[in-house]
Amino acid sequence: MAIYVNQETKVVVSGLTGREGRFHALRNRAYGTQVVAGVTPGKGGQDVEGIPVFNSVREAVDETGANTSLVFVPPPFAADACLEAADAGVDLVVCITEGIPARDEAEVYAYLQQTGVEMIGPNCPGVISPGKCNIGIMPAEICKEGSIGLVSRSGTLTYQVVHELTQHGLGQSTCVGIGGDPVIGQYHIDVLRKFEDDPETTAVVMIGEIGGDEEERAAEFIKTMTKPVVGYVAGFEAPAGKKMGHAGAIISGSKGTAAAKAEALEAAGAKVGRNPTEVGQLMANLVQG
Amino acid sequence: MAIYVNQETKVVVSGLTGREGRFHALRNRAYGTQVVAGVTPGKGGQDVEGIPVFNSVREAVDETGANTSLVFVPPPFAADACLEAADAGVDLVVCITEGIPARDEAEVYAYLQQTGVEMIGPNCPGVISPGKCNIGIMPAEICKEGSIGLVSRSGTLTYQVVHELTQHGLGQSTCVGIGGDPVIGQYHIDVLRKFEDDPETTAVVMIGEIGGDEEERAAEFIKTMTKPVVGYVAGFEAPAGKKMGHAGAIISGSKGTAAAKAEALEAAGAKVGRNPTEVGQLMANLVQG
Amino acid sequence: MDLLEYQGKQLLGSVGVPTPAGEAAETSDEAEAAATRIGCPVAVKAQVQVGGRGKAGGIKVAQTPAQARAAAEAIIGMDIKGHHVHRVWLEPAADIASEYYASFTLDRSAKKYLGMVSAEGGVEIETVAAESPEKIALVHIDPLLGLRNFHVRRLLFGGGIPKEQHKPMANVLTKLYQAFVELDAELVEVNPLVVTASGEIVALDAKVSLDDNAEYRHKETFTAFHEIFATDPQEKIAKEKGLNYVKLQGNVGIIGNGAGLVMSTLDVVAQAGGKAANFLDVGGGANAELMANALELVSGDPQVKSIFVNIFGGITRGELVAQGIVDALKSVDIRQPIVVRLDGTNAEEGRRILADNPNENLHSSPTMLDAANMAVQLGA
Amino acid sequence: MDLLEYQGKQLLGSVGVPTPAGEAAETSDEAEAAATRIGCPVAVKAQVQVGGRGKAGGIKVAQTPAQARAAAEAIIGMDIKGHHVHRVWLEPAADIASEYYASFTLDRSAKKYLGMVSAEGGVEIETVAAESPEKIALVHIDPLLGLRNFHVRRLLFGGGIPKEQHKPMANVLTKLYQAFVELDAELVEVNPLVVTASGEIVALDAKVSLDDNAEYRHKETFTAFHEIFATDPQEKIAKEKGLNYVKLQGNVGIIGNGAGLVMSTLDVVAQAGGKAANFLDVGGGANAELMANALELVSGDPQVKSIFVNIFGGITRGELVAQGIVDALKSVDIRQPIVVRLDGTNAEEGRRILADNPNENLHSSPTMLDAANMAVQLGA
Repeated sequence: MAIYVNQETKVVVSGLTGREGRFHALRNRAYGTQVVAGVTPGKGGQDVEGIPVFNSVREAVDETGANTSLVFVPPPFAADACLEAADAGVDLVVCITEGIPARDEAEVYAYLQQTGVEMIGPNCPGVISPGKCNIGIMPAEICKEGSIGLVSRSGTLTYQVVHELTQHGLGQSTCVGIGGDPVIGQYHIDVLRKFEDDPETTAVVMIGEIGGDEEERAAEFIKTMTKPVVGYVAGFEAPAGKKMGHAGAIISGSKGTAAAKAEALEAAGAKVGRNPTEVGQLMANLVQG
Repeated sequence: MAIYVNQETKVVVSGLTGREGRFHALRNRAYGTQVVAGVTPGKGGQDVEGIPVFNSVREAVDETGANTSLVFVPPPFAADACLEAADAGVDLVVCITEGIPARDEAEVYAYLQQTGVEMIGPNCPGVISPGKCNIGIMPAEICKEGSIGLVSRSGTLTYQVVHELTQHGLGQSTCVGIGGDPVIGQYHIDVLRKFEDDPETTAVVMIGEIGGDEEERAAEFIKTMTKPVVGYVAGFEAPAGKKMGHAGAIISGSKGTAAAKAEALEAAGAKVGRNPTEVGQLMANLVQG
Repeated sequence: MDLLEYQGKQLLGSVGVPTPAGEAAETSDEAEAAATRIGCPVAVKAQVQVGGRGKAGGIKVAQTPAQARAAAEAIIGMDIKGHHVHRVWLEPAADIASEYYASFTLDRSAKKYLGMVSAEGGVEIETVAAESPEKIALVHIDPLLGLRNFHVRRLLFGGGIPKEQHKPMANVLTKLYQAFVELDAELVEVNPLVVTASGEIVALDAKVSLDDNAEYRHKETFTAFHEIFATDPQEKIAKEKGLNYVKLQGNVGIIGNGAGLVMSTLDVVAQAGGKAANFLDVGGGANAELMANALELVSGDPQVKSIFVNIFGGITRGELVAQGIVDALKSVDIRQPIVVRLDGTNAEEGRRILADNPNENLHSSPTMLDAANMAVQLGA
Repeated sequence: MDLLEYQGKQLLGSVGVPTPAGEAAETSDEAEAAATRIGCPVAVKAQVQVGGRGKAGGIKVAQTPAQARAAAEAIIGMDIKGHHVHRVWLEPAADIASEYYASFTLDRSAKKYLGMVSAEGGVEIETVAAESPEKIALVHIDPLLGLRNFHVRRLLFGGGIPKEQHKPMANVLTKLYQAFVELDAELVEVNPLVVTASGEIVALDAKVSLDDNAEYRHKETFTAFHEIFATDPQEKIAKEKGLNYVKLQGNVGIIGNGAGLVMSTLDVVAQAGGKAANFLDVGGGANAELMANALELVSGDPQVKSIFVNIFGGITRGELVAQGIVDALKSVDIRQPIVVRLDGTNAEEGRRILADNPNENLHSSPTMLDAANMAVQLGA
């Protein structure tokens, strides 16, 4: 099982012939991920170390049976690549690209919702189900196959926590980097729902950050979960986030501070670590003790 | 049960204060339909023979628990009324208005699909579950409660066939006028699916017309149905429909003629009547013999 | 409304699609003068709302204004698939390097817009579709999302357009789509969309159909183009009176309410051995005046030998229909026998009105089939 | 990018939102001259990227140019919530009949745009929201559907706007929405949106935030407005070098990769009893040059007593980070002790490079917590 990606995942990489796309797609393939196609308009017919390149995602899907899109194209073209992937009928779009305008993201989300396609990101490190499939830029070597689910807005902080877990011998079912942009395909709560339903996941680490009210909304769901959750929130000392004007405060109904978020998680029954090391320790206590 | 509308249906009428809206909404109420609200911007606070009028559908839904929208507003404002109803969270929009531009219809459909709201029409007579609920302009007095489902593009032709059924003593579970416009919310096949799943429906009458390929697509589904279907297609002698240019012929892959449609229905196992009277007779034979 | 070639090109040109400049002419004099102004060689093209002009001899290239005059003389007045040629369009004869096909339309089944592009332009697209469907790119476009770059790329790559043409073609496709949406078109089709020897892209032909329901958003366009079309005089009267009327070839006049029921009525008349003289739908909510107008119109057709009025009341109320018939019989000199079949809302009241106003030409029948039989016999 | 009031008004004005004409001034001379040109009474308003100007004394009405000069003298140079006032905006003092509130923004939770309207304008909208939330209309707008008439009606009726203002207000709302979308704004807020005594609608204040990610679509706007903002000199250098840097108040310099990890590093430093001097994210894929630049920047801050480099390699490769540190130590005169913690991609290779280039100021630590403790102790 695992969530989002597994051994059945067949990836088409938009931007495969670019520097980053090529580097990470080949790394993903080396990990065992089925990277079956690439898309670069005008380069159809070429290949990247044996991975065939197509002019459109539709063509790639038709020819290779790809069911998941991995997007590495630059910001001005990334939204179009996500829309194209959804239109081509993949089940999941993982968008790594950083710097996409929020309007594009909002439009992409609306279209994906309509077509029933799920999205992770944009501006995210990707998703890995250790031992099964790695999509994106996460360093797989720090992961270990196991039963802890992990969801985080941030990339390197995810690595740090995964590292702590692995050092305690705690493997992961799936690690999901959801990204930190204004409109992302999956929020903490969406991923938590999937972990709750995933028979391979026994406990969950949720990593939050200052800003927005997603952690608070996730906390509401954690109250109803049967699986234990260890939380971590970064940003107690961080400079105040970008001001969204008066409108923002009204929408979120949250102060958006790290303290408020940590408090909400604890009130929902999650153990909350003060730093990544403590998160590893708390999870070890939970699972092993 | 019945499909689309039943005793639980609570109707909010957009355009209640207009001549047509008022006339038919009151007729629907007299039949026993729960007509709980009307909407006319600027007339909020008024009432039409006891039916409260609101400025927006959202307000009407919030105040009265309406779950179904009936749209009677003129063509330039009808699409907006349908969008508003979907946005307000009703489950079903029945749009009677004739003459809505196809572009508006296409946009409405796309938004309704996204919001998960079903639509009947536009340019349709409405839907009736005899003895339970009547929404739209169908003359309820010709109907009779029973177990025959009926779906048709056309209004008066529906009345004719219902009349024939009733004269044979064959009551109807639900009669659905889907409308004849380029983009309609429910096609024959959508309605047939619901009849197939409806425990109160034992047999189905499907009335088609020349043009398009909906009847042919419905025929494909009829092959898989467990309930008997009697078909009728109007337009053997009709003047050739409006030309859609070369593009249309390619899309539909159908000649669009009445003969081709009747043939497809027969090939799918449906009995096909040559005229409305024969349809009644065929159904009587099926059900009673 | 199906536009003539040159009308369509004018509209496409107005949103920036490159089209050849030219002139319309209704006489050979006008054609010769136009050819002189435009400069030869010119193409002289019949303007009819139907395809297959070329094969029917409706398009000629003239090397001199005199030849253009001769071509116009030959073409104006032609009958192409039942369409009378009233005018020709003259434009510079193009030096064609390659011919493509491009269109946008609404796909009713998918409930989305559909773009089509093929490098196999200049021939009938149905032929391409039948013989080598892989040479046509078909791309659905969500109406709210609109045409995006990925749609355009799929059309260009899928349609086999050469790479060096992608950039200008993308521009033309974007404008065609814009025209399709902004004009409320049912169809915008350019075939051929040519690349000239000098590398320019030009829409050499255009088929544009506008959505009649959107007339209120495009008053000027509809007004400008409507007057062009010569209509059957009876169809013109019908339109003015709000009646949906189409002339047919039989002798039983038909009046009914609702397109479906009227179509069914035509069929039943045929089954009874007759042939309908027309299709006439009085629509929903017909009143006495509308009924009287309908009777006047149908009885005025010299081919009509009997009239079948088939009404199933819903919004339409039987007593008003009956009153309209009675009124018409008083004010209009109707010589044909009329068979009336009334059902639905207030039908009994209507039948009573008819019974109270006996007329030797007026017959009633309780069922649609019986009424059809009677009308056919009376018209025989 | 948060725009100043007058910049926001200029942008809104460019799409047709009615805004008062006025002038900016950076000196009292300029203000007096501007007041003379505009005509008194004029409002003299501090231009700062923060709310609450009025209460802080940043808005004054002047009856004469001399009063305007005095007002400008008082306001320019003020500090409003930590924002230095560099310039004022002068515009005709409005004769206000009523004050409304209107805004469009993105609701991250709903993943839709959000329109807000209230007849309770002119006061802080948070106050209205807290005390009488029913007086604010909140309407979500699907980004692909866009603002439709029904949304506008819900905003007007729900916000309690008087009926006689519906038509002009609908027009203003449509334009505000257009501005919000076309400018790629994160927020377009007008408070108050006033109706003057003569019945005109005018946007009297405006708060507009633009999406930095969309800068490539609005080069001119960003260029025009960027130069206005005085930035911390170190933040300016950071921006030029592609480093995400924010100055803080502590003495432990922080360099890390990824915003989340850097935030976590600040927290861990605090837990170790220290205080970060800055936030610096070198981002993904940091190379040797970027690392050297980062070290140069942080070490150049006189407040910094020790530096904590916390890298967890993903895209970022450990050996390049190490090489950058070694390079920086050679080329830049760094006096502070540096604690490096390297993990992830090619971390071992990186650690080897550091070990091969010993420097008395360079310390390594295997874990984030130990490294934080060491950096705090070294900086004490």
